Amino acid sequence: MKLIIAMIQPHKLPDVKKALFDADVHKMTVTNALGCGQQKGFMETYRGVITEVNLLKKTRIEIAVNEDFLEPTIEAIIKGARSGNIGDGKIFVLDLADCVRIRTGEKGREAIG
Amino acid sequence: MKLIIAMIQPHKLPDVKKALFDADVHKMTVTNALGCGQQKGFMETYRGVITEVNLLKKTRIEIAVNEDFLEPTIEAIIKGARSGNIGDGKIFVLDLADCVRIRTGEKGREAIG
Amino acid sequence: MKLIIAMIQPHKLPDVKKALFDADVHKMTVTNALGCGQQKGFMETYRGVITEVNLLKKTRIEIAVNEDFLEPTIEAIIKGARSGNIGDGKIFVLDLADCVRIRTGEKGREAIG
Amino acid sequence: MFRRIRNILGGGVLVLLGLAGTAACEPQAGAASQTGVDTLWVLMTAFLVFFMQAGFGMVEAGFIRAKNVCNILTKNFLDFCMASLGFFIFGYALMFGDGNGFMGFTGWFLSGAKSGSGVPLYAFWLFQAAFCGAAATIVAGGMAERMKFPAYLIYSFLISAFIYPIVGHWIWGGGWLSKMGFADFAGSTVVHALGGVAALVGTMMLKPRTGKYNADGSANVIAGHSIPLASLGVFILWFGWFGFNPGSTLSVGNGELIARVAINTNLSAAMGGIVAMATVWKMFGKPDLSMAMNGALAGLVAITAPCAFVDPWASIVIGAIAGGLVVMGVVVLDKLKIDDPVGAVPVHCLNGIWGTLSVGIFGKAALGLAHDGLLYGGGFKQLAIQALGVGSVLLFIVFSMGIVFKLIDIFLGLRVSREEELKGLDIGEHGMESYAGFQIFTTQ
Amino acid sequence: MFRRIRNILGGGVLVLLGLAGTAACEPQAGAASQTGVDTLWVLMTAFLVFFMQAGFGMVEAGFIRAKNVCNILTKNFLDFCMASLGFFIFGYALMFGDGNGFMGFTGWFLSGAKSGSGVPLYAFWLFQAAFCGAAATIVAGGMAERMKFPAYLIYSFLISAFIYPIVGHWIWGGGWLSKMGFADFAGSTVVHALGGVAALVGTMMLKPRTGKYNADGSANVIAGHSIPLASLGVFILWFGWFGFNPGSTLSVGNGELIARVAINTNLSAAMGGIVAMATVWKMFGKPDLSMAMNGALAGLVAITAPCAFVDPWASIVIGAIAGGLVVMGVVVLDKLKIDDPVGAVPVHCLNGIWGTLSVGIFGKAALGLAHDGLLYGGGFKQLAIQALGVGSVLLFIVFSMGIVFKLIDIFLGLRVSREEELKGLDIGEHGMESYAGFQIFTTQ
Amino acid sequence: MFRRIRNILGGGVLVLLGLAGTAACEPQAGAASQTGVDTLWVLMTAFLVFFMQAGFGMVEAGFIRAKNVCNILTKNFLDFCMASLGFFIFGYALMFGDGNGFMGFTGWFLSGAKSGSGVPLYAFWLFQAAFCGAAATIVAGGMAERMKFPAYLIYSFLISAFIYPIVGHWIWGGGWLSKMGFADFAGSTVVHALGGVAALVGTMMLKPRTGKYNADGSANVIAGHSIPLASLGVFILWFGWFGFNPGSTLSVGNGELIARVAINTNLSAAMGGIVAMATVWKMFGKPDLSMAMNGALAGLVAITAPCAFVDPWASIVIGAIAGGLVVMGVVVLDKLKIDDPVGAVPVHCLNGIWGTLSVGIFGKAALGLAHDGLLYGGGFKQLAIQALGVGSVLLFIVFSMGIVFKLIDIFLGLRVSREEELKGLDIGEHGMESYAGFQIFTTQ
Ligand SMILES: Nc1ncnc2c1ncn2[C@@H]1O[C@H](COP(=O)(O)OP(=O)(O)O)[C@@H](O)[C@H]1O
Ligand SMILES: Nc1ncnc2c1ncn2[C@@H]1O[C@H](COP(=O)(O)OP(=O)(O)O)[C@@H](O)[C@H]1O
Ligand SMILES: Nc1ncnc2c1ncn2[C@@H]1O[C@H](COP(=O)(O)OP(=O)(O)O)[C@@H](O)[C@H]1O
Repeated sequence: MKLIIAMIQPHKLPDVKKALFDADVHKMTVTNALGCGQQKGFMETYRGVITEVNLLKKTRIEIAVNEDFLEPTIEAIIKGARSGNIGDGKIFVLDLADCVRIRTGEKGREAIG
Repeated sequence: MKLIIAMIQPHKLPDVKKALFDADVHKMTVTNALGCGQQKGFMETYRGVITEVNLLKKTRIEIAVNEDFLEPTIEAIIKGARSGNIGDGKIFVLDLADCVRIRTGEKGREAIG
Repeated sequence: MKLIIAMIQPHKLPDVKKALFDADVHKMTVTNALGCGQQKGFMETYRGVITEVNLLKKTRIEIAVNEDFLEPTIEAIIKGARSGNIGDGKIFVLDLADCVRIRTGEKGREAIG
Repeated sequence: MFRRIRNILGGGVLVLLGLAGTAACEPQAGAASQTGVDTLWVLMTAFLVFFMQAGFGMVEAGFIRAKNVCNILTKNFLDFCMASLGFFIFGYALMFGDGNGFMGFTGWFLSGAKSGSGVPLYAFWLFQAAFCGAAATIVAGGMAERMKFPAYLIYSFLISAFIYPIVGHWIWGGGWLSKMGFADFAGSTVVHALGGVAALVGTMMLKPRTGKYNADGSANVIAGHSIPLASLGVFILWFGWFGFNPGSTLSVGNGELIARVAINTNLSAAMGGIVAMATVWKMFGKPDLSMAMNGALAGLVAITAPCAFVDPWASIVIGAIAGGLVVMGVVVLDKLKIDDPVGAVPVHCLNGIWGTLSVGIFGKAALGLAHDGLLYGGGFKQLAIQALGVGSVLLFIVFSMGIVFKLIDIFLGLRVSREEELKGLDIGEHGMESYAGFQIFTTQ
Repeated sequence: MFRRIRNILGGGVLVLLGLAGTAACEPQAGAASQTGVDTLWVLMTAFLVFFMQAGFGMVEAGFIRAKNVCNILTKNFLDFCMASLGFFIFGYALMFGDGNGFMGFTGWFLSGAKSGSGVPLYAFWLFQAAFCGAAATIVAGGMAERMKFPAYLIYSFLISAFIYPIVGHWIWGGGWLSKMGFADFAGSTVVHALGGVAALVGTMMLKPRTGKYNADGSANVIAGHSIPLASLGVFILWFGWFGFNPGSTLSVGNGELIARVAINTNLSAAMGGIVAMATVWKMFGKPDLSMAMNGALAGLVAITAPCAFVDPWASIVIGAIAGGLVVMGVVVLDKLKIDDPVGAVPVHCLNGIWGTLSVGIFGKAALGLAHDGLLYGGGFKQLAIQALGVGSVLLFIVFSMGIVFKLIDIFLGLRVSREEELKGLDIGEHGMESYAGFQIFTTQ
Repeated sequence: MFRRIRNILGGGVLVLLGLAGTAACEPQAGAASQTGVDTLWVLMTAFLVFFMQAGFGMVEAGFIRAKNVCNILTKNFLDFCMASLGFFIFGYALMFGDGNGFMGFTGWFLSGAKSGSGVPLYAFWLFQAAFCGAAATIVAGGMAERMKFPAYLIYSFLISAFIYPIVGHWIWGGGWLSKMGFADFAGSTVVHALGGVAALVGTMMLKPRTGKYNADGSANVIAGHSIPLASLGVFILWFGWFGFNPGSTLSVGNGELIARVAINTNLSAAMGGIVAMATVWKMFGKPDLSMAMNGALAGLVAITAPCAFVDPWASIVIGAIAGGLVVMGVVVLDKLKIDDPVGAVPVHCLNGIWGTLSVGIFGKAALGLAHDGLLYGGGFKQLAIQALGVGSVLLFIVFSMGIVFKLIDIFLGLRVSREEELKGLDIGEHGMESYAGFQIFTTQ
């Protein structure tokens, strides 16, 4: 099992969700994040002071999947999130040692979906 | 060492915290998340438009533990978070390669607690 | 490749960012978190009721790096975040199975930076 | 516009005069009409009292959790609309119509109704209607975060169309209490004790919010979601109170009376805030703004009855006591496990009572009171009347509102389901969030 | 200060009197001057109308997404400044200067200008300027979340310096419509229909916000970011409307007229809120506060024209219809894919029209109207005039504002880039965030 | 209620008249009493000035970080309470009591105090007390985010009970400056320069907020946490200023003067906003709302002294200069590393000075000034007096407040600990959060 963590542009979330549903990945957890990367920030000007803000709003998606779903899920995220511009984001894949469904106590592969 | 990530119903956090303390797990990091899963969302109606919101408020807990604490911690989370209804959430377990306590620089097992 | 997750005191973020840039680590994702640990909380008093708040504001940093960058990055975080007081926080290191740059589709080591 | 006015002031108004037939004898050219000026005053203060509705809304919203904000604001908004309608159709007739000592019977829909003062009926009605709305909205706060919306709508119509007007008739409508010389200048009893005790009845029937009290009886903090909102609301209320009390003179006169009422109102509020802050600081170690603000409101409620009958130094004393009372009240309620999220009971009920009684202590016959107060050698005469008055109003409300809430509970249910309470009433009752996009912990 | 006053009231004012040469014959000692009282009234109500600016700002801000809040507030703030300036330099002269039936020509910079009523010029100007500002700001809401800031600045200067005053001249400045007996007491047409239709033209030119409508034509919810802000705004507007309508009498008289206007204003608003709430509840299953609030505003807009000419029961009917209209309006606009984030068109345009027409139905000659309304046997005379009046104003605005927006679009561009819209106009146009530090999802 | 009034207006008021013994000769039946109308005016405007307190609170809160909001609101709330009390006990006597040119000695607790104008004492007191509160609260903003709460309480009592009243006596209480013909109609010096320079002294003693300035001397953005709150606050202040300036006439007269003051106030504010916006846009590339709003406030502060003595065109010029000054002021302060979070110094101190001087340039003797201003051929006479007046007030305040703050610093400490500052004063001083449940980055 793998845990996929993707950092994307916030406004791409609807597209990504759609792409995932089409790839029938229906479960995910989304968090709000600030990202710093190649993408350059914006100039903030407030009361006569100007500074560059380089922590930009990003959306972070976590999806736990079984191996067979790994590729399709990554494809789907790319499909939904890619604009070709700097700042599109990253996808990180981690090995998932175990997974438990709280409601039923099921473990491992069945618990994922 | 393992890193436990649990997604639970927000209003279950107090119970989960209590259960963890009883199992004397005292350290954790909590973040605010939106989750999408089996649990069906709610109908949002605003100015004559109705849509379904399927990203629901969830709370995300991260706990790093040593192997011997893995099971008790999982038990505790289930104990606190389970209602038996869809939406109770999931627990994910990852292998933790290393852990450092910033204050002391300690590494590995001692650094966890 | 490794995924570094650090929980630090919020007001240390600027210093940590600086230290990371000096160690030329320029990419990271930051999220807002609440932490519970050795650090004792504060007493909240509201309308004649007093309770202890033990979930304290923390900042969570995620950095994916290649092995050769692991140590320098950890050093940098410690350098920036350490005050010597309880509550300084923790650094967790996970093995990163894979990494994809959404914009280009690059995978693995090149995708990280 | 002004040309319209021209021919109104030409033809129109004269006609109006004819139609309306006010007693006002026309002042000589160049001089302003007294009735006109009094109307201006009553309207301006009525507008201020109306604006208090916003104050109540912001205070109540600020002191509860984000997940229920839209719900309380909807209640607050609708109850004023309901009050306007109910007080137009039934309320005014019951309160100011001719009738017996218990209630009035004439002037439904204002048809054939007479003004209760020198100003035109419509101005007088607006001022009274705004008061009625205030009484209704007090309850929303005490029953916040768990009361069903439809139940609230029905309640708010009933109280403003029937219950408030009847009590109003007793005291301001020439009813039995006013005949006895009971003095409640601007409504410590009529508006605040009434609203406050209704809130008490309601919140006790509703039971506390889930998670407010622990098994061991200790209380938990359920922090308000926005102190700035609450603070703004308190300022708006204070501002509006300058309409509420001084406006109750219903006439400008030579300025002496309205000036006295205004200064007393301000001093009592300020003192209430200071004392409440000091008390809470002493008792719990921190200067809690939410309490200081409740203290100012307590001072305002308390001075509402005596404001015209006392001297400034007395209003300072009255306010000081109010500030202490409100803190005690909050503490005691928690001991009794009565969950009043915004402090509606300590502020309005407790201090409504205190204010009413204080008339009998600090009031001066020289200022238009039936008997001198205790401190001016009038003995207990006035005090007794005051006690009787507020006591009977409390009884009447406990009784009538008890029935109203019980019936609503039986036929509709008063309280939302536990699930809905956890999710929040905004989503449950209104299908919308108050702060779309904001990340908010709903763990409590 | 007061010593200054002393010698002003000694020397100064007499001089002033000399200078200003008002007709006011001095009342005998001790009695208040009628002109003085009327000025007090006009100023106080002007202040209330000014305060509506805050109401518009909060409503518009509350109903849009957090990422564009700073932008709309800047527009709202600046357009009042622009209006004050523009109406001082050009506007007043065009509206109230001597000229022909179409526009006035005299009194640029107020030099040599005459007051349009019994009160001093400066008071009259302030009251009128506040109205002008209101008309200008209505448009901001309809075009929110995508209109360029510089474009807005130019627009707001043009409408308040030229377009609004010209229409104002027709109706309140002695122009051709006022000569025909067209009655718009406080501006359902002059302010609201005008502002509302300008918003309609603007929002249609701008096209909908990205993501508002789906390929299949269905609409998406783009939830307002702060219901408390919006609710506060609505209360402030309602409060301000008590200046807007009653103040339009420009004189206190014996109080009859201002009292009538005030009660009608309140009843219509309350009924509008109730009916809108009921309608949306019935149609969409939930009591949507945003709609109830729009309903109250609709009631206020609708009663603005007839408030002086109708009886209270009529204002209830007018408000009820307004409340229904506004809900229908919102639904229909979405069907037509016209994206009006805050409901400026249904509230101000639709109900501005309805209110204007209602004068011809419920109005009474006895109250200063040229002809009795339909229901009072006056036949269609007044109604026809009303229809003609509002119709021609709509035409004129569609035409003139169409040109203005088109030109701005050509030379500056009306709409921000897609990237900027996604990031939010706060960062794009102003380089700052409205809620620094807050975690907000900008996924929409 | 109204029955109470009946016998008050019967017996009561006559008694009152006796007691109070106002000079007001009774007007003939039907005509309104001039004193009554003036009292109505003074009270209404006093209410507006009181409401400014809310405006100050919202502006100051909006411009600072979320973690310190509850603290500033508590300061803002309590200082008005303190001012009410302090000005009642000592302040009024020092300011308006009989005494010498430096201070008054009679009328402690208002006992035996005389009104400073034609209106009843209590009305006059309320108006003056609201001014006093405004002066006190200005300082809160400049010293925000790092000043200890108890220290602030003491400061606020001292300034409102002693320091403000003494300066007030000089200028409005018949003191030495008023004798010289120094003209400060509504308080550019008395309230704003005084409060602003006190804020300057305080903020310099406190040192900048941690993280405001870098080692290299460059400044960092510490963004305000809520632009909507700030914007609402500015509108409330502007609204309240219509009480602040026009109310300072203390009499309605024939309306000429109050109308002039009102239009000048509005024009200067609008122009200040426009110019500040333009300046900051030009200098820093973006139209910064926070500056535009500061600009409007600057315009208001500047016109406060001259509003009764100048013509509208002059108030536009005065406002324009104020708008430019405020931006420069903010920039210069940052250069000097003086950290004034909300711009209290540029707005109130700088423009209080400018406004006071402008009287000597644009003022007209015909409008009640001692000498014609520079532009009207009066030469430097008035200007010199103005400069002397504001100069000596500045000196006095720097000196007296310097001592006050120093003593507080020695005995209590002015500034919170670094830890507390980082955590936020809400948790440190009050043990509560302003936005419970909201996710807020406190990384700064
Ligand atoms: N090495 C990394 N570790 C953690 N987060 C990263 C890393 N690289 C990128 N990110 C996240 O991805 C976002 C986009 O990366 P960026 O470099 O700006 O664009 P791109 O990946 O297209 O070059 C960043 O804002 C950050 O949130
Ligand atoms: N595969 C997954 N990856 C990431 N998060 C998940 C996954 N499955 C569930 N979750 C999280 O757990 C929450 C509860 O899951 P849900 O399917 O609704 O209930 P249950 O797990 O009881 O069937 C979801 O809202 C989501 O936040
Ligand atoms: N085992 C753990 N699992 C998850 N988060 C942890 C763990 N230990 C510490 N943390 C995070 O680190 C923060 C600091 O830890 P704490 O024990 O308070 O200080 P220190 O690490 O200096 O002893 C905690 O608030 C929590 O967010």
